[in-house]
Amino acid sequence: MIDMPLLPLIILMTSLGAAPVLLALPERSARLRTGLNLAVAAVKVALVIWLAWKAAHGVVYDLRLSVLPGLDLHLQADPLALMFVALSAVLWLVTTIYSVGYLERGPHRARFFGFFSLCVAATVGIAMAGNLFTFLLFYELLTLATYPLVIHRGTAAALRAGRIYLIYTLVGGLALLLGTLALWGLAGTTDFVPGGVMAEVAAERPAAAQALFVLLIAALGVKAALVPLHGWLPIAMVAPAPVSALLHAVAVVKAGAFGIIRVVYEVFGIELAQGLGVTGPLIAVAAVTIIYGSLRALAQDDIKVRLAYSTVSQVSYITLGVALAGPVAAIGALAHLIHQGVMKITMFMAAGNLAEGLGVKKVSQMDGVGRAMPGTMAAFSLAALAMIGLPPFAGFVSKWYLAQGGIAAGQDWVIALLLGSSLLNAAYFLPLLHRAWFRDATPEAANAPARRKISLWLAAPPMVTAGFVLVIGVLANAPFSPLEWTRFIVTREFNGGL
Amino acid sequence: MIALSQATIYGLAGLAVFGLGLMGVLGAAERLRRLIALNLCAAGAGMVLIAAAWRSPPAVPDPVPHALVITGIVVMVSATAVALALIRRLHSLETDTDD
Amino acid sequence: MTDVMPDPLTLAILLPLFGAIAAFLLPRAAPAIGLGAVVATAAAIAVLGHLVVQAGTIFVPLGGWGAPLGIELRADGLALAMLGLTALIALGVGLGALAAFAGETEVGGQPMARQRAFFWPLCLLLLTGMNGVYLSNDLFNLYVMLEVISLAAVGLAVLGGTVAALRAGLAYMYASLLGALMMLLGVGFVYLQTGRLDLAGLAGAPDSAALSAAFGLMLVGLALKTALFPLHFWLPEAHANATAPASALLSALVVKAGLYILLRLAEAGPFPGEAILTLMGVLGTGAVLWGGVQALRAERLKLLVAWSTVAQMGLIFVALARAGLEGLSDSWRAAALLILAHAVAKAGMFLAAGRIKDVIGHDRISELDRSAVRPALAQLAFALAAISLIGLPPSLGFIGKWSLMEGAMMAGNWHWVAVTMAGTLLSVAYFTRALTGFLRFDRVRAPLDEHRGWALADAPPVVLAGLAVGLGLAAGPILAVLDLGTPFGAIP
Amino acid sequence: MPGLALLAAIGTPLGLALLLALPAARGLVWRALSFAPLPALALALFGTVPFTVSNDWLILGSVLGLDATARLFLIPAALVWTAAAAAARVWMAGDRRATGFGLCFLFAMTGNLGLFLADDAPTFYAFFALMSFSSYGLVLHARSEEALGAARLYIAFVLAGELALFAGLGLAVGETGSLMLADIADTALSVPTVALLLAGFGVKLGVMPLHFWLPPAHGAAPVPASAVLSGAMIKAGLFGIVATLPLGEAAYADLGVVVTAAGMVTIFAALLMGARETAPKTVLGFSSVSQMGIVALGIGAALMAPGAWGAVLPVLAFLAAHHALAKAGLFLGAGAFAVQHSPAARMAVTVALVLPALILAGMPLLSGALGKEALKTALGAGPAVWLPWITLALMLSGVATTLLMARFLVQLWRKRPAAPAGVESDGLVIPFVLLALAAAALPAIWPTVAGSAAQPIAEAAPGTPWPLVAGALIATAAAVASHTSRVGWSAVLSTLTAPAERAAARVGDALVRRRRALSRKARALPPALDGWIAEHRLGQTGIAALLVAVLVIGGAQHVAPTDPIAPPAAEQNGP
Amino acid sequence: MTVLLAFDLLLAASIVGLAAATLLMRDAFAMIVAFIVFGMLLALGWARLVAPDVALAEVAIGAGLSGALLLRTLAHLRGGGLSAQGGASVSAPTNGATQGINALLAGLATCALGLAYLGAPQNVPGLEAHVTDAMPESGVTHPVTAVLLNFRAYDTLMEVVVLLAAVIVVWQVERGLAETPAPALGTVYQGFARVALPVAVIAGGYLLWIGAEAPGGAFQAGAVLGAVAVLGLLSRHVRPAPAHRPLARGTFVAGTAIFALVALGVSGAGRETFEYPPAHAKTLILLIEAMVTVSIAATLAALFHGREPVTVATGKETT
Repeated sequence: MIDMPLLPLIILMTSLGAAPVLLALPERSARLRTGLNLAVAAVKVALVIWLAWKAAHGVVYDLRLSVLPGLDLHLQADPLALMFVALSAVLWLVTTIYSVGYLERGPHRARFFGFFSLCVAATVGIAMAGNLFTFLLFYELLTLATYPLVIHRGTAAALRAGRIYLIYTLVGGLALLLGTLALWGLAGTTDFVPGGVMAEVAAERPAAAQALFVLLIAALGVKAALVPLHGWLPIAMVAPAPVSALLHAVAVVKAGAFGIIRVVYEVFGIELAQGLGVTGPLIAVAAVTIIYGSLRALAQDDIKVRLAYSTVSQVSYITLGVALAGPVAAIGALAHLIHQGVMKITMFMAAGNLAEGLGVKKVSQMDGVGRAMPGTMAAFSLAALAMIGLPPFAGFVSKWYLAQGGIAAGQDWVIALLLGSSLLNAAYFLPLLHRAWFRDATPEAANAPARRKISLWLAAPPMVTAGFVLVIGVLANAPFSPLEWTRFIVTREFNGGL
Repeated sequence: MIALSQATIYGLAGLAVFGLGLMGVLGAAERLRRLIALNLCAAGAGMVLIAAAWRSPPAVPDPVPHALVITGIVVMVSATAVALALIRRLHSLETDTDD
Repeated sequence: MTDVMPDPLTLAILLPLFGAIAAFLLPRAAPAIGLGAVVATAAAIAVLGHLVVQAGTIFVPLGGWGAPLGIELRADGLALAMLGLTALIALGVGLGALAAFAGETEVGGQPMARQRAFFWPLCLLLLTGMNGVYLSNDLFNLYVMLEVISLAAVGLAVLGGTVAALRAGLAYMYASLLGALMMLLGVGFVYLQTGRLDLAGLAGAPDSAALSAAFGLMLVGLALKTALFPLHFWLPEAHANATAPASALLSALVVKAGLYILLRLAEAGPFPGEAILTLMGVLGTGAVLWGGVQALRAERLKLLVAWSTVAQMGLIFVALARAGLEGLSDSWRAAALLILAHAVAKAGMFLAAGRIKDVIGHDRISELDRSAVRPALAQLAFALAAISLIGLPPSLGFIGKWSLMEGAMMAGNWHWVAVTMAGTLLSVAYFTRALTGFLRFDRVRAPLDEHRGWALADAPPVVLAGLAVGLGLAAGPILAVLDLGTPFGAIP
Repeated sequence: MPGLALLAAIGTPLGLALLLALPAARGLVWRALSFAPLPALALALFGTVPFTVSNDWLILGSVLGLDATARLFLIPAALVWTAAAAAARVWMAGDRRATGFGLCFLFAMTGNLGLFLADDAPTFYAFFALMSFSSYGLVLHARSEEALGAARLYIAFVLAGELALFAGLGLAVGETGSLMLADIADTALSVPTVALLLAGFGVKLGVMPLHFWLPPAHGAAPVPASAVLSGAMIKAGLFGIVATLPLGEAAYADLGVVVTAAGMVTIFAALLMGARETAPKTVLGFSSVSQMGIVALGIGAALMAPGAWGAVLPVLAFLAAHHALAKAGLFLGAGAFAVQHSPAARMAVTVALVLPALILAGMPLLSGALGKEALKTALGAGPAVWLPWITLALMLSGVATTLLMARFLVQLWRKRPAAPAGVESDGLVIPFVLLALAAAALPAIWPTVAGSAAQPIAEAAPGTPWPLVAGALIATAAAVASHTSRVGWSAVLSTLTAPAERAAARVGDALVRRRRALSRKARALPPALDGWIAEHRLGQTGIAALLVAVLVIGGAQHVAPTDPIAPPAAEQNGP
Repeated sequence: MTVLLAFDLLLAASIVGLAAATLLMRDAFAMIVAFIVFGMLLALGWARLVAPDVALAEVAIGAGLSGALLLRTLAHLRGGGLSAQGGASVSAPTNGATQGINALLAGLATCALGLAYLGAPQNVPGLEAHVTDAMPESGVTHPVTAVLLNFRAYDTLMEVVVLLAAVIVVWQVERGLAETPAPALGTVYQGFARVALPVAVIAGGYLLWIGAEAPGGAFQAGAVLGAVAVLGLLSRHVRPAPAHRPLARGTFVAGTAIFALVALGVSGAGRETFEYPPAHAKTLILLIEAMVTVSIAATLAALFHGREPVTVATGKETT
C-alpha cells in the first residue's frame, strides 16, 4: 500500500470538507444528502481502518503547520488518538444512518447535517490533536458546531438550553484558552508528550503547576460534566435524539474526558500529577460526580434526562480511572471511554425510537413498551444491563478493571464506590426494564395509534450498537478488541509499567 | 530666558486661537459656529507653523511651512464646503420633516 | 528604482485615483471602472509585495529629492500587509456594492442610481487615501492623506442620504476634522522642534517637551479618528446609519488609518512615556467594556456591529499597551494581527448585516426571528465573522487575541489578560443575541423560506467572513509578511 | 414514733380509699390523692433505718419495718405514686367510673407501698396480693374490648403468680422455720422453693416467658395506672426476689442459667415484639419487659455466683429506681401527649419525651448508661463464662431500647393514646416533667439517698454512646425502609433531596431576584449614562480632557528634571 | 523694532480677540463677518512674518471664499434673507458647568501647549537650506512654488485630490431639493460684475504666471478665478445646467488628472515619480499650475454653488 503522510488530515477533511457542501445543499435534495452523508461516513471508517493498520505497522503520522512562532497546528495519530478516532468514525456512521431516518422530512436538514458533519470533524480533530493548542482549536470548533444542533428545534426551550450550553462551554473554552496560554508561557510548549512536559516547571514553581492543573481540569470538566460543572448536560436534552446520542457517546462529553486523559498523562504526566498532589482531589470530584449523577438519575421521570444524569455519572468513571494513576485503572478508564460510548449511544437511539414511534418520553409511560417495540427495547435492555455492569457485557469489563485499578492503587474504597454506583445504576435502570417487559400497557396507550412507523433506518442502529456492546464485552480479551487496544496504549503511557 | 520675538508672539497667539477654537468646537451648539471654531483651530495651527518658519534674522523664511499652510488652507476650505453642504442638506430635510 | 515602469508604490496610490477620476467622469460605467481600478491596484500591490519580499523595506524618494526636503514613500511588511488587506476588502466590498446598490431606491434616501454613481469615486478616493497613509513616510503628508480619507469617508457615510445618516455624518465630519487639526498642530510642534517632517527625523530627535506635546496632540487627534473610548461618540451612529458597503469600508478600513499612523509614530518616535501607553490601554479597556455593554443593548443589528467596532478598537489599544514600552517592539504584531482580523471580519459582518437587512426588510434584533425569510448565507457569514471577532479558534481574531494575551502574560500584566477575557465574554453575549434571532423559529407564523437560492450578493460577505476565520491558519505567513523589513527593529 | 409513721405511711392511702366510699368525701379524697404516698416517702427519706415494729395482733403477727434495701425501693415507688396520683386526679376528673378507679388505685398504692414495709412473709404476701388484684381494676378500667382482654390475661397471670408465690413462700417459711423475710433470705432454700419464688415474682417482673400480660395491660390501663404498673409495681417483683431469695448465700447454678438466659431472650425478644406493636403505650410495655431482662441478668448472675450479690444488689436497686422514674415519666408523657390539642404542643411534649427516652436508652452520663456500666462492673465478680455474653447483651440492649423508644415516639404520632375529653393538660405535664427531671437528676441525687450503696454508681464509667447511635441509625434506616416500601424509591429520594432543593431553589430565587434587581439597574445605567453624556456632550469634553491628560503626563517628565534639555538641536537636524 | 514689536503684540492680541469675538457673537451673520475680519487680520500677521503667499491664500481662500461659503449657507438656513435670527443647532445647548469645564480644559491644554512651545528651541534650522540648495534644479525661482509643485508636489497633488473629493461629496450630498435660489445681485452689481470679471481674469492669470518667481501661484490664482466664477454665478451670468455637468466634471478632475499623469509620466528611465526632467521642469510646472488653477477655480465655484445641477421638478430653473 502506498504511504500517505497526509492521512490524518484526509480523515479530518472528509467530514470537515463535507460540512460546507452539506450546508449548501438545498433542502429538497434529500437523496443526494443521504448519499453523501453515508458515503463520507463509510469512507471515513475505511480510512480510519487504513490508518490504524498503517500505524500498527509502525508508520508515524505527524503533521505540523506553524501558526505562530513556535506554535504549531499539530495532527498526530498515536494509539490514543486512533482509539478515539475509530470510536467516533464508527459511531458517526451509525448515528448518521439513524439521523437520516430520524429527520426524514424534518425541517433544516441541510443545516443539521452540515453541523453534524462539522461536529464529527471537530471530534476527530480533538482526537488527533498533537498539542494542547490544536486541541483547543477543535474543542472550540466542537462547541460552535454543536450549538446549532442543540437548538435545532428552534423553540424557546431549545434556545434556552443552547444558551446555557453555550455559556458553560464557552466559559470552559476561555478557561482552556487561558490554561493553554499559561502552559505555553510556563513550559514553552503545548505538545502532548507521554510523561508530560511540566516536570521542570513543577520543580521550580509547584504552585503554578498546581494552579494550571486545576485550571485545565476545570476547563475540560465543563464538557466532561464533572459536578458541579455538569449543569448544561441534562438541559441540553431538548436536542433531537441523534444529537443527544452523539453528544453523550462521542462528541462533547467524551471530548472533555479525552482532554482530561491527555492533560493528566501527556501534559503533566501521571507521576508528576501525583507528586503535585492533584490527583487526590480529582478522584474525590470524580467519586462525588459518580454518586451524585446516579442519585439524580434515580429521581428523573423523563427518560432522556435520566440517561443524561447517568452519563454525568458514567463519564466520571473515566476521570476516576485516570486519576487513580495506575496502569490497570487507566485501562479501565480508556476502555470505559469506548464502552460507555457504545452503550449510551444505544440507549439514546432506543429512547429516540420510543419517543418517535410511541410518543413515550417518560419512564412512567413505559408500561408494556417491550411488547410494542421488542427490537428497540431489547437493545435498550442489553445496554442497560451492560451499564449496570453485568457480565459479560462491555460495562462489566471496564468496571472490573476500574475496581482492580483501585485495589492496585491502594484505594480499596473504590470497590465500594463502584458497587454503590452499580446498585444505583440498577435502581434507575431496572424499573425501566420492569415496566417495559413485565407490565401491561395502559389501555389508552395500547389503543393509541402508533405515532410513526419506525423505519429500518431508525430500528437498526441501536440493535447494531447493542451488538457491539455484547461483542466487545464477550470478546474483550480477543486481539484487536478495544480492551486490547487500551492495554497497548497504557503500556505506552506508563512506559511498559504493566 | 525666552526672547519675545515675533515668532513667539504669533506662535503663542496661534496657540491661543487654537485653544479658543477647541473650546468652540467642544461647547458650541450651533453647527455653523462649530464649523467656524474648527476653522479657527486650523488658523491657529497655521499660525504656529508660520511662526516656526520665521527666522530671527529675517533673511529667508523657511518656505516649507508656508507651503504646508497653503495646503492646509485649501484642505480646510474643502472640508468647510463639505460640512456646509451637509448642514444645508440637513436643514432642508429637517425643516421638511418638521413642517 | 531603475525600472521603466513607474514604481508600484506610487501606482498603488495613483491607480485608485485615476479610477476615481474615471468613475466620476463616467458615472454609468462607475462599477466596472471601480472594480477594474481595484483589481489594477491589487496587481500593483502584488508587484510591490514581490519587491518587498525580495528587498525588505523599499523607499521611493518622490521627485528624486529624498527626505527631508522631499517626500519619501516607504513600503515594508506592515505597510504591505495593510495594502493587501485594503485591496482585499475593497474588492469584497466592491462586489458587495454591486448587489447592494442594485435596487431602485431606498425610502427617505438617495436614489440608488445616484448612490451607485457616487459610491465608486468616493470608494476609490478612500482607497487612494488609505494606500497613501500606508506608504507615507512624512508627517504632513499623513495629515493630508487623513483629510482625503476623511472627506471620502464622510461622503460614504452620508451616501444613503437619510437624516440620521446626515446627522451622524456631520458629527463624524467634525470629529474627524478636529482630529486632523490636532494632528496638524502636532506636526507644527514637530517641525518646531526638529525642523523636518519625515518620520525618520523623529527617530533621531531627542525627547523634549515640544515633542511630547506634539505626540500628545497627534495621539489625541488619532484617538479621535479611531474612536478610542471615550472619543467614540461619533462612530456608532455614523457606521450604523451608512449603507452597508459604506459601513463596511468605514468600519473595516477608515478607523484603521489612525491606528496605522499610531503604530508608525510609536515605531519612529520617542514615545512620550510608559504612563501614556498605559493610559491608552486603560482607555482601550473602557472601550472594550463600554462598547460591549452598548452592543448588548443595541436594538438594531448594524448598531450592534458598530458598537462592536468600538470595543474591538479598544482591544487593539490594549494590545499595544499589553507589555509596556519595553514590549512595544513585539506588541505591535499583536495589534497588527488584530487590525487585520478585525478589518476582514468586520467588512464581512457589515456586508452580511446589510444583506440581512435587505432581505428581511429591517434589522431590528428583537424581530429577526419573526421573519419567515431567512437569508441563510448572510447569516452564516455573520456567524463566521462573529467567530473571528469573538476570537474563537482558528480565526485570525483568535490568533490576534492569543498574541495579545501571550505577551501580556509574559510581561506579567494579567490585568490585560483579564480585560481580553471580559471583552471576549461580552462579545459572545452580544453576538449571541443576533445569532439567536437567526436560529429561532417558533415565533414564525408563516412557512419558512430559508434557501432562496444563490445570490452573488451573498458571496462577498461569506468569502470575507470565511477568510476572517480561515486566515488564522495562515497566521504564520502573515506574521512573516509583517516582519518584512523589520518594522520596530529586529525581533527581540 | 416509728409505729405512727408506719401507720401514716400505710394508713393514709388505705384511709383515703375507705373515705372514697363516702360520696361527700370524694372531692377531698381526690384532692388529697397525690399526698397519699407522701407519708411513706417521708418515712423512707427521713426515717432511721433499719427499724421494725411488731404488731403481733395483726394477721399472723405482722412485723413491719424498713431496712436499707427496702428504703431504696420505697423512695422511687413513692415518688412514682405521687406523680401518678397527681395525674390520676386530672385524668379521672370527668370519668364516671372515677370512684372505682380511685378505690383500686389507692388499694394498689397501699399494697405497693406496704409490701416494702413488710418484714414477715404473710404481711408481704398480703400487701403483694392487695396490689396485684386491685390493679386488675386499673387495667380493666376502660372496659373496652382491649381492656377486657388485657385484664383477662392479667388476672390469669396474677393468679398463677400468686399461686407460685404462695407455694414458694410457704415452702420457704417451712424450710426456714421463721416467718421473717430476713430469715428466709438467709437460708439456703431448696431449688423448687427458689424456683417457685422466682416464678411468682417473675410474673410481676415480666421476665419472659412470663411477660405476656404486661404489655397489653400497660397498653390498656389509663395513663396514671400504666405509670404505676410499670414504674412501681414491677419493682415489687424485683423487691420480692431481693427480699426473699437467699442470694449471696447459696448458688443455684441451673436456675441462674435459666434466669440469665430468660433475661437475654427477654431483652431482645421484647424488642422484636415491641417493634411490631402500634400502640405507643404497649411499646413502652415491651420496653419495660426488655429492661427487666437486664435486671434478670443481674439476678441470674447472682444465682450462679453468690459472691457477686454484694456488688449487684446496689446496682439493681439503682436500676429499679432509674427505670421507675424514667418509665413512669414516659407513660405520663404519653398521657400528656394525648391530651394536647395542637401539633405544636404535641411536638413540644415529644421533644420533652426525648429526655426520658434517652435516659432509658442509655445516653452516656445519665442513669440508664451508668446503671448498665455499674452492672457490668458488678457482674465482673459473677460467672466468668457468661460475662462476655452478658456484657454484649447489655450493650445491645441499649440498641434495642433505642429502637423501642424511637418506635414509641413515632407511634405516639401515628396512634395517639386515647385520653378522656377535657383533661387539664397541666395536671399531666407537670408530673411528667417532674418525673423526667427526677430521672435525669437521679445520678446526682442517688448518693445522698443511697449513701454507701451508691458507690458502684458513682464509680461507674459514663457509658458509650454508640449503642444509642447505632440504634438511632437502625431506627432511621428502618423508618426510611418502611417509608420507601410504602411510597417507592424515587419518592423517597425526592423527599430526601427536596429540602436541599427547596433551599437551593430559595437561594436561587433570592439570587435571581437580586440579579434581576441588579440587572435592572445595570440595564438602566447605560441609557442613563448615555443620556447624560449626550445631554452635556461629554464626548466633546472628553477630547479636551484626554488632550490635557496626555499633555500633562507627557510634559510631566520634562518638567521634573530641573535642568531643561537644551541640546544643540542643529546637530540633530542634518540632512 | 520695539514699535514693530508693539504692533505685533497688538496685532496678535487683535487676532486672538477677534477669534474670541467670533465665538461669542450671538448673531450668526455677525459671527461670520467677524470670522472674515479675523482672516484678514491673520493674513496681515502672516505678512508680518514674511509669508506673503500664505497671506494671499488666506485672504483669498481662508477668509474670502470660506466667508462667502458661510454666508451663502447662512442665507440658505435663513430661507433666503440674512436678517432672520437663528441657525440650526446640533443639539441642546450645553449647560454652564459643562461649558466651564470645557473652557477650563481647553485653557489648560492651551497653557500646556504654550509651555511646550516656549520650551521648544527657537530658530531651529528648518529646511530652508535644503530648499536654497535645490532651487536651481526646481525649475522655478520662487521657493514656495518650488516646494509646492516640486519638492512636495505629492502633497499638493493630494491637496487637489482633497478638493476633488470635496466637490464630489458636495455634489453627492446636495441634489437640489427644496432649494432656495442663491441671492441674486442687483443690477448695479451686475454692471459691476461685467467690468470686474475681465479684470479679475487677467489678475488671476497674472498671479498664476508670477507664482513661478514671486508670491502667487496656482492656488491664489485659482481663488481669484474662482471668485470670478462666483461673481458670475451671483450675477446669473453663469447658470449651471444639467448639460454642463460633463464639462464641469471634466474641469474638476483636469488638474488632478494632469498633475498625476505628469507625475507618473516623468518617471521611469531612472527617474522617480514627480522627478521632472530639469530641462522641462518649468514647462511642466506651468502646465500643471495652469490646469490646477482652472480646476481649482471651477471647483471653488462649484463648492460655492453647492450642488450638482440637476433638473428639478419645479421646472423654474436649473439651480
